[in-house]
Amino acid sequence: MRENHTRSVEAVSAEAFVVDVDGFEGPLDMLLTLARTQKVDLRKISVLALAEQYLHFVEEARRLRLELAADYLVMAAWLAYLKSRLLLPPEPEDEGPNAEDLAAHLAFQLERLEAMRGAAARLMGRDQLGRDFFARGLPEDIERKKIITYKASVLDLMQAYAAIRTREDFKPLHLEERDHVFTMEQALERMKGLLGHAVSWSDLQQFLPEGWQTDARLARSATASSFAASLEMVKAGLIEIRQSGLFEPIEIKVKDQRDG
Amino acid sequence: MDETESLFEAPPLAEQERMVEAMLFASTEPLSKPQLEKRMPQGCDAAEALSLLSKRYSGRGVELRRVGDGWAFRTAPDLGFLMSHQVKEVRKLSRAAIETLSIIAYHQPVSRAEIEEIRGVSVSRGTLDQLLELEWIKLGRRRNTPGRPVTFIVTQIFLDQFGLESSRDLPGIKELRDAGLLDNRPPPGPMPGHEAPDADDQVEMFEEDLD
Amino acid sequence: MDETESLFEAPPLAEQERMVEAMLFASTEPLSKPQLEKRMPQGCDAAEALSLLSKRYSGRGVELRRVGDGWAFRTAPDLGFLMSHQVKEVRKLSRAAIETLSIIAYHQPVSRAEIEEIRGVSVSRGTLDQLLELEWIKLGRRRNTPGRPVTFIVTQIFLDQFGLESSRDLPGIKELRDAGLLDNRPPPGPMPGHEAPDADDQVEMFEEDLD
Repeated sequence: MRENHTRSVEAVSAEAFVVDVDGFEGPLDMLLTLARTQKVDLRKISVLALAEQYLHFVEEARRLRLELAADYLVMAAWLAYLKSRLLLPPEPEDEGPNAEDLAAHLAFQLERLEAMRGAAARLMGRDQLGRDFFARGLPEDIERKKIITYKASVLDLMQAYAAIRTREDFKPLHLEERDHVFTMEQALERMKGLLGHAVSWSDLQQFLPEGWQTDARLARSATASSFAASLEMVKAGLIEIRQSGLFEPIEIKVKDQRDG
Repeated sequence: MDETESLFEAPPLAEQERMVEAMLFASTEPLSKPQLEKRMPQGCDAAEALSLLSKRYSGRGVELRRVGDGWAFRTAPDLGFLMSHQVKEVRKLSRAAIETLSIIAYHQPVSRAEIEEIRGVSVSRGTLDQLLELEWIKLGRRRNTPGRPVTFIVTQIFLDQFGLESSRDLPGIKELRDAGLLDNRPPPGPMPGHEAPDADDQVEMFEEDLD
Repeated sequence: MDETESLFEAPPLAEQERMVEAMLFASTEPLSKPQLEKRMPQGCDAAEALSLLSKRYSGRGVELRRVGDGWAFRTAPDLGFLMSHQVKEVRKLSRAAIETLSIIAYHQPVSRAEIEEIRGVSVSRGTLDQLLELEWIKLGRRRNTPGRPVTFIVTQIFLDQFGLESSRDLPGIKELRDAGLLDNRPPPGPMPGHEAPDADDQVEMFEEDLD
């Protein structure tokens, strides 16, 4: 029996193991491949024979001066130890685990590794999403709608208003102020009616509407619009305008038609 | 029909319907009759399968719909609401919005230019739009001044929202002060020399303002 | 049932079935019962609707599948040939990755040291990264043993990928369990490739690149 194993290992190691050590995923994987050459149920495997197969492979590798990774050598040392323990009768003072238990665990590991390989193959052989079956190709996105409600209370309102009121130079609205502007249109209207009084040079101030000279703001507005209106009339050839110097009174007079 | 033809006999119609169902489901775009048939075994009639499928899905949560030359599954229109996830969110009005709203409430009818004059800063179109959208303000009469500016007034919805019977119910400045609102509110910007405004300062301030 | 309750009466079951149908059709990912119910009107029971729907689609071109906690419509696997043109080329997993994935699926939750003990070889960081990136595995709870190692478990995406209802449906899992091959059997003594997990190893796990 042993002779047969040794021979088969020699054949395999020469062709596969030594030449292609890179193809193995570690010593356990190599042991599993070696174990398969025993062509028995992994549960009935001879761990002793397997240890010999493995040790033979390591010797062969050494002979060919192949470098083996450290974990292969660790496994070899452990298997050599296991082999000696299995071959020699146990001594009463032996400490540590029973050799049979260690061998059984190794056999379990190999069986488990093989089982996981089988499971992996069956898993990968299943129908797969995106290859054999498919999800909806045109998913409809869920639209996220935000419903925003705004919150504000009377207190917020009052505080906001109070904040505005506390800001510098707040003035309550005086909408009526706008009625106290003397527009150019108004000035033009007024002055056209009064032109008869300006046959000689007359101060523009005399043409301001009644009551507008008293308030400075009103006077400014009326003066500006009356001056603008008089320029309009000069342009139209109705009157003449003059000023003797800076800040001197502006005077107007109806243009003498006979002069023209 | 001879022997060779029967070798390529089309699958039963029920099978063809399953095929069309799967293809339309998995497709990223609507598929036309020729597109469907190109992928089906020889001799299939997508039109028949589509008609069966259309009946099968009629009234269901998804329907078979014609889209241009093609066909596609689409959510039944009445279930569109399931495709949107509503998230409710309560937000506080921005300071610009609440200020603008308060000015409209206190001064209505008031034009945009007037609001700006009171706030001292311009009022963005967005702020007014937001208040209009909330239906808290609406357009009032145009003012009879040059340019005939539109004015804004508050709405009944606003009054309901704020629990007011009318905008005249809004507390006046004196009441605001009496309520301590004007005292407690920190000034909007740094006010030199007014680190701790006391009641007297505040009173003076508002009496001036009210002139 | 009193007046107020009837106000919130759930829609008829047939209507609920349509709703679930529409939501699952619209989604590429499985939706759980709570996810469905969150979008349905108050008082709906997605479980009943799902059961009706499952019957309705049984044997159709599109089937209702249970995927972990969720439900999804998927085309029937026998019709995959019709969609062959839309198969995307995926990166082939290495043997190490496939084995690691299987070990995680069958032994979950499982620590890295346990994976290494089963394979008899160290697991490279790249292998786990690839599986994590695919979202086929994720971190489970830390084990309550010295060093508190992290564990790995498979995800719903994994179940969906392989058409599994749950990890209990993994092929041959019962036989493997009955044979004791999924037992966590510690070695009787020191053995190569199995180091007692110590705290340092575990901490370094994600810091050290083992490639």
